[in-house]
Amino acid sequence: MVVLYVILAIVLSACLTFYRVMKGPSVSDRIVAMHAIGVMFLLVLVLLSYFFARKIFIDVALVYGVFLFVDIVIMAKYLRKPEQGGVRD
Amino acid sequence: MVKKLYKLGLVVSLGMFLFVLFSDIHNLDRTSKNYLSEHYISEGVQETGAINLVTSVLYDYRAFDTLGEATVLLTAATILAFLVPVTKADMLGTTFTIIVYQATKYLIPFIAVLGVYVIMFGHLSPGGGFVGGVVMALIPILLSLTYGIDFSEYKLTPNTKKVVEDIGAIGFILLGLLAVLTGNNFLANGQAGFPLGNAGELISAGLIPYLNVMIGIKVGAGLAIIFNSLMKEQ
Amino acid sequence: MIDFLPILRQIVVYVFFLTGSYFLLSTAVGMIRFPDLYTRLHASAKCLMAGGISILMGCIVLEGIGFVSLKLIILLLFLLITNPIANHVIACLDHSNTMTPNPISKNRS
Amino acid sequence: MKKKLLTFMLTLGLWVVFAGRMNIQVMMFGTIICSILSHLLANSVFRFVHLNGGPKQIVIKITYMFFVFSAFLYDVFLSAVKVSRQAFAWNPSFSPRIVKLKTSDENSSDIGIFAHFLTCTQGALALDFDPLHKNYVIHWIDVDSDAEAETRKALIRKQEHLVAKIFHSEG
Repeated sequence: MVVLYVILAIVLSACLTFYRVMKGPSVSDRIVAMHAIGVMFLLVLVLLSYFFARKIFIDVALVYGVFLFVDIVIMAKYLRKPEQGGVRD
Repeated sequence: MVKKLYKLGLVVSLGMFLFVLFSDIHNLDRTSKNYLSEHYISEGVQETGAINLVTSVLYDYRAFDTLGEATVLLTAATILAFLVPVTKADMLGTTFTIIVYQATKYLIPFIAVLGVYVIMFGHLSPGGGFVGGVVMALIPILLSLTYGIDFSEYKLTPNTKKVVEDIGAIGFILLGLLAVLTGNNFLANGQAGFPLGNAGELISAGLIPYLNVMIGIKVGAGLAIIFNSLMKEQ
Repeated sequence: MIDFLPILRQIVVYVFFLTGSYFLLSTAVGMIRFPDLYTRLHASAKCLMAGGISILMGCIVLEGIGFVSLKLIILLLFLLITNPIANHVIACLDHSNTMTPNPISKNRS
Repeated sequence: MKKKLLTFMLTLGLWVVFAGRMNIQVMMFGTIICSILSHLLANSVFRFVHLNGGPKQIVIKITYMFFVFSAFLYDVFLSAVKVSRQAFAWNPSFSPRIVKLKTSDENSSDIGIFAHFLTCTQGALALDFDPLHKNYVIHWIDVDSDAEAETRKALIRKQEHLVAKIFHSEG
């Protein structure tokens, strides 16, 4: 039963972080906030496997973590301004 | 202020409309037409040998649809490889620091083992050919993101990827034709008399693991071809 | 004499979950209140990683010894490797965007 | 050959952990798959790592890595407490500062791993690395005076020396 309260706390903090995604002055702020929300929902996925008592759901969390990292790398690759040090690859 | 209230009211009324609509759809008479799903749920494990019911629907009962979906990917990869110009036209991008290179180097074996696991255990755990293929395709994508596209195409040449994708496409059809030889339908699994084994072991469920491997190879190679040829475009 | 070990394990799990929730909540508050990008990156790097590690440790203690807890340890190591790298990538992007323009690329364009 | 064997052991352990069971089928498939993977990946993973010394040396090195790792894990919690105290304070006060720090490492694995650990230590964030002059660019969150900055730099040099011992043969 304690797992449900932890899930609610994590979802509350994710909702609070979503304010920075809406407000953020620059693009980097939004990327940081989205990364934080992604890690929080990875933890929710791990805790849900305990709530439903099916340990097989942890595989989903592993694949989700890999996709999250590659997402951040792709977003950072193509967001540099071309007149400020963008190098032709 | 009035405009904001107007927008808010519009959104709330749309939400209420959708709620009423979907609650009506959810409460349609649920006893009349679900004998097929009842059959899948109750008899699926005995008939196909796969614990994961989604896999048993995807690769046994409706395997012909899966062949069609995979053909879409093959067509897309082929047409992109034809249409995108062969001459090098580079994109604006950043060069990462040495820290990202090191991390990528140590992450690649982890991603490879994870992809092979997701493909091979497709009939026992969530996942399967499509998800495992995407995870395997992350290796050439990460290589061409960090080390540059030249290094990636030196390690895995485009001809190799095309050959691998063709092996996946042809192998799926050949495995389906194996059932015709025993006098059954195309892509039949349990009815054709393949050994199903004990449900829950690695080698079980007849043809389903081999079909998973073929789909995984095909999706991985196809996505790698699509990403590399789109990255070259200006 | 009551059974001592399960109660101890339950207490350890509660402590880990409580610290994890505290750190994640402080991540959210810091993400809102901190003034500029680099300080927000500090919140995202340290507090997020500490919260994730403590919640996963709580899951490991709740699980006991077995293959599932080994899988959770793999997930913890993966989080510990990729989270600083992701923060470093974003910081490097912003740091080189605010620097003076590179003369080489100026000549080329 | 030693590198291939090490990669094979690592990937086989990872495969068994993922599979979640130990029987003859899982081990058979794991041997086939991991031998293919180690043949493909061994040279690209351990390119700059010097592995001389017997298996006893490797065991010592792994225990050393474990201690360094747990020390940095402890440091993460300390710094997280500091940052969260700043987050819940009524009026948070920052004095951020961007510093360049010259390194003496030649091995690129050491540079990568140390910059990765630098994000875990107290109040520091690795911003950038300049490969021409071998400078780290570090962002500090709470450094008030120059004297404190000097002590911080000495501390970072000490930690760098600890990390650099991992990949050298004379541990």
